[in-house]
Amino acid sequence: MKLPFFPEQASAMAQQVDAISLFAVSISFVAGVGIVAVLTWLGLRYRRSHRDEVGSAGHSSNLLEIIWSVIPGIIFIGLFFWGAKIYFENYRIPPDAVRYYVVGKQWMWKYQHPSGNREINDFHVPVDTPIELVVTSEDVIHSFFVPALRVKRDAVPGRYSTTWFEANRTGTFDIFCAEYCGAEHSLMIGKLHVMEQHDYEEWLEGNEPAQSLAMSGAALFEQNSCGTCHRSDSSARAPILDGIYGREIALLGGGVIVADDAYIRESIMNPQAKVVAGYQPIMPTFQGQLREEEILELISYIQSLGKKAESRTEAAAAVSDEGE
Amino acid sequence: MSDSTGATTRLAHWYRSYEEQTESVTLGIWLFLVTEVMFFGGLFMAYTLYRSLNPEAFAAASHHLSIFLGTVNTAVLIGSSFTVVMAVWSAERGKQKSLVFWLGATIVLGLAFLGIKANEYAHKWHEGLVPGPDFVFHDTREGVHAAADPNRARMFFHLYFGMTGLHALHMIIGIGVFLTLMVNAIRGKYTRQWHDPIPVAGLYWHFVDLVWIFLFPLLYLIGRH
Amino acid sequence: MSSAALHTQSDTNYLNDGFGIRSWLLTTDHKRIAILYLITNTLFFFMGSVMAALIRIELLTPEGDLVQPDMYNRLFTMHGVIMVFLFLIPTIPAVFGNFLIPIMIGAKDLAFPRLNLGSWYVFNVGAALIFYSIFKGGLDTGWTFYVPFSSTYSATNVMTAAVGIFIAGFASIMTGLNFLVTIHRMRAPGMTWFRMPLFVWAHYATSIIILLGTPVVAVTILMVGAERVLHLGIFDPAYGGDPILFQHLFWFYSHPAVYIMVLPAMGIQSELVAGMCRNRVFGYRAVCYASVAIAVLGFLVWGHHMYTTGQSPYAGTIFSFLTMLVAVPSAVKTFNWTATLYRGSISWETPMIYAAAFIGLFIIGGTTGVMLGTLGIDVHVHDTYFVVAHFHYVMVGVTMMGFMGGLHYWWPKITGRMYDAFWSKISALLIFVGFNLTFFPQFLLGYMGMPRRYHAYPEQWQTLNVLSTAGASVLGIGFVLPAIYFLWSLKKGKKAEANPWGAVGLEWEISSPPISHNFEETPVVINEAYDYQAGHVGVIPSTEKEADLV
Amino acid sequence: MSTKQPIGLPTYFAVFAALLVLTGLTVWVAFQDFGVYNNVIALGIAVIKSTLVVLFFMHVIHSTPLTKLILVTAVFFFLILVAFVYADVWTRDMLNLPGRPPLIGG
Repeated sequence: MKLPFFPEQASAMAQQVDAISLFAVSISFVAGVGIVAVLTWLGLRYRRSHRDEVGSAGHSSNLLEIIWSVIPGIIFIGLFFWGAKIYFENYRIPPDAVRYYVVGKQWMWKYQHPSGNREINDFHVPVDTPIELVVTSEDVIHSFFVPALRVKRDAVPGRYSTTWFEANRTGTFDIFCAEYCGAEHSLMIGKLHVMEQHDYEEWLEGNEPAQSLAMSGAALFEQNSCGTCHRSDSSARAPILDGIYGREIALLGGGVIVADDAYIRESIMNPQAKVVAGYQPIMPTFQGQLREEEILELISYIQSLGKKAESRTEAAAAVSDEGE
Repeated sequence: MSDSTGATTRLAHWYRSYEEQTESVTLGIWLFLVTEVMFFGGLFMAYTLYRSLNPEAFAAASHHLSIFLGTVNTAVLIGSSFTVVMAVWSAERGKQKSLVFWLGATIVLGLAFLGIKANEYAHKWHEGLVPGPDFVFHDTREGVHAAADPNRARMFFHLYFGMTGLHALHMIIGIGVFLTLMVNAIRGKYTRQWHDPIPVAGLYWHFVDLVWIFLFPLLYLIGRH
Repeated sequence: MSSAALHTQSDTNYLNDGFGIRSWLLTTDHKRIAILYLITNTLFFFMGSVMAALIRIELLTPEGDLVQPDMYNRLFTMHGVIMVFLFLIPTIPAVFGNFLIPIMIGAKDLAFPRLNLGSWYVFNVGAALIFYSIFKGGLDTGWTFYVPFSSTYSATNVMTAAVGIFIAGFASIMTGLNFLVTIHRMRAPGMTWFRMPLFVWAHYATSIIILLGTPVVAVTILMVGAERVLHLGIFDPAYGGDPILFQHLFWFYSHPAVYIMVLPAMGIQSELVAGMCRNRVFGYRAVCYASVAIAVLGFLVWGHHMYTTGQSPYAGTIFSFLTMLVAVPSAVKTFNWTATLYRGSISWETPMIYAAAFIGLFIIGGTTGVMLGTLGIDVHVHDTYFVVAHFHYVMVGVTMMGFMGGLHYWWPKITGRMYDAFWSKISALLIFVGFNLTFFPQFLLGYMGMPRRYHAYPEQWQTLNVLSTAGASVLGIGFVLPAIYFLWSLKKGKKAEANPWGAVGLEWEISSPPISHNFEETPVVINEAYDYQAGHVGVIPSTEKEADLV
Repeated sequence: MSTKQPIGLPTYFAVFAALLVLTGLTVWVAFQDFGVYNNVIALGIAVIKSTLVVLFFMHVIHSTPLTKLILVTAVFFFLILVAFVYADVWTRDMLNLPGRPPLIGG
């Protein structure tokens, strides 16, 4: 349904945002027309009749002051709660969401599909599936913005920001960069192609990537000889990575942390920050040697290790106990 | 304008009395100190946030600071606060000679502080700890499991030089002000009835001392055990 | 309106009390310094407007074909920097505050006159640096200077402009400090806190914000400057920094700064409504408390600029809730101004047209501000033309209307000349129509998703942009007219009497233009503010019997 | 500024001595290991020292209520800045970071 002067509503969330916006606009319109009407009526009713006419004695009534403080206050607080509800729904990712990576780089958007496909500016996604976007930037702050889905998340360098959407209509929608990022800020745009599931799969095959994210992650893992320490059979020199993803790990010097994307990225870029208990800080930093997409590929690879190693977790746990 | 005693009165024509002028001037300096609190506040905010984001690196970096020199500096600055208080005390009683003495003492202690600070800076320069292309850092803490990341330790030194540098700049301005006050005091410009600049400069100096009172533990002491 | 005049009509006044460059450039008379500020700031406003015109012409066509993208970025950046730091923040306090606060509280001058002149020179040094950076090729970081673009990736002369803004900030601090000390210490006998005009209350609240906020942006700009010169990586995550810390420190000042821009205009609005309706402002104390409440609450809400930038959702919720609270005092003021018209004697002269326009546009500006403060809506409209429309409705619709209203209300008092009533009404209507035609379409563009600071945009939005540019040209004409008839009135305008509007206030009880030290003898205030029954506020002590003095 | 009951010399000497002692104390405490309390004590002593300087050396103890209000306002707004920035930074990673099991239901 397309309201005049409203962008297309391509997701359930879009309808909610439009609902609260319409509510706010109508309340403001009613209040505005009311005040302007009173202003015009008073303005005409009490026009100055003769040169030296003076207004009657000043008035003030505390009751009126309270009334027109409390009533706007209540309306605004109501608006606040409704808005907060929508905001948190948009912030909390449903567990079954499919994760895609979005990397902003000066004046282009780079997307990585879980299947390994890579795209620049144009983004193909399946309809009616919750899609989690992990957004980051390689240089300045960008902002991934799809007006039709009412979704916007800033790509801040050095941080993974997440948002999600579930398109309920197929079609092509605009993608913009909303945070000013330099000369071609206005050319950093693209098209979001929401397709039926089978069309999406056809598209995936049509643009068969050399290898999936996890596979290119594995290639990088070999290339940078991470395997020499992170071996799958012995955890003498470094923790075993199978099944480590999403698990809580004890840190050297106390404290526990969940091995999530941010921790893995930090351990690659600044290994000495949070060393796993029972190990020496011997890992060199890869700061400046790996691009953002390569780190994301390594993370996908480590995440895939977690799934493969489901059956062997006991063995791995046993091995890592000896290591301590 | 000269009043009955021949000494030029310093009452600006738009004030109704000395009392009103002193109150205005004092209110003015206090409001200026509010801006200074917020000015240093921004830097303290950045420092505390970055300390909690990089605790290890900042602890490692602050080990390179000499606690001895920091403590001596704190004592020197508290001393100079004391001498300023004595200067204000003498000005209120019109004791010109003691006013000149205490102002001189404040200047000497101020210069002593800057001297020690310059020594510390030179020491850092030789150790290669001044952030810049040839910044070199190695973690000298013993019994620590992970050597701190030099990049983040460099952040400590940005803020260290930024904050102590800004503080030293305020010290230099303060010493300049006290020098002019001392010259005027020698010329007998300040009397029992009118000596506004002395307490005003005193308040400014006490503020600079307050900043150091917070800088010292934050930069030198935290994370030292 | 036989108000007991506090003056004998003398032909020497502050304007002809000394001629030549020295008497103006070295003056410590708060009224002359106000004129100096009026000249420089109006000049800056027109320079900023030229850039706005170029931006609007560029956006006539979807493809960016008037200027290169890089040039467009410099245009909107310099439009922002000049308008915010050189016109909106300083002008109303420095022009009307300087001129009127001492008179309104019955003082001969501000507490520190030399500091006042110093602030004008410091302000011009800052402005010169900003214009030097334009001369050298401008700045393309946006007036918000977001890191890491401004600190590492921008190749334009960020440093010069940053130092310029840093210095202009000091001028703002000097004026704020001067006002606070004056209002606290130099009120005439009988001028208690709740007898002060609301104009003075608004500037009191503004000065509190200036003193608490400006230093924080000063130190933030220092950090960005240090980062550019020494490449330290202060905000670079690889070195342990955090780009979002910059946004916190920047918006900690820049949100209260929008209240620095709007509160003085609200002060003028209270005077306009009271003077033109010859009625005491409804709920005088409520408006006083509202001004101070805005100043205090204004410091607690800056996070609503950062909902989508990775700020924690919990912090976003706190900021959103407090943003709703800070909107209430503004609503209270609007209701009080409207209620002041009740049983008043309203004359629809030009100042009253601006006062009515102020209320209408402030309703739109205020309510869209509440919408932007709501978490659910802001995610969609953040950094779009919806935001551009909102802050122009508040900046041009409120601050500019206040400035123009104040100019038309106090011009006779400042210059002793009346301006042409017919042409001033025409220009007021042109400004109102042109303004709405320019910025209302931008609300629609914004909600449809047109991002801010875009040099080229998809074709489907061209019609609204053309409409907006058309409105901009009408607005441009609307602003040029006053320059003509005000300058014309200096020579040809008829002599203004001491109280042309029959208003009540100390400034209306002295001659137009006032004598150099305002009052022959410090007045004693015996009546409440806007006491139209008594017809005057102050009296000369020597002409009154002691018994009358309260 | 002050309603002019001058602070006597002995008070100045006492405050001066107290400040020196407190400086010594804070340095000594820095070398002891009180765990997390080290930072709290260090800041606590700094706050005590600064209150002493403000009250006696800056004569705020018998100055007008306005001066006291100004001082409190400045400190209050600085704490607002610190409090809200920490409110953001501490809770920034509490809700779903990629790879972390969703914290709340979801």
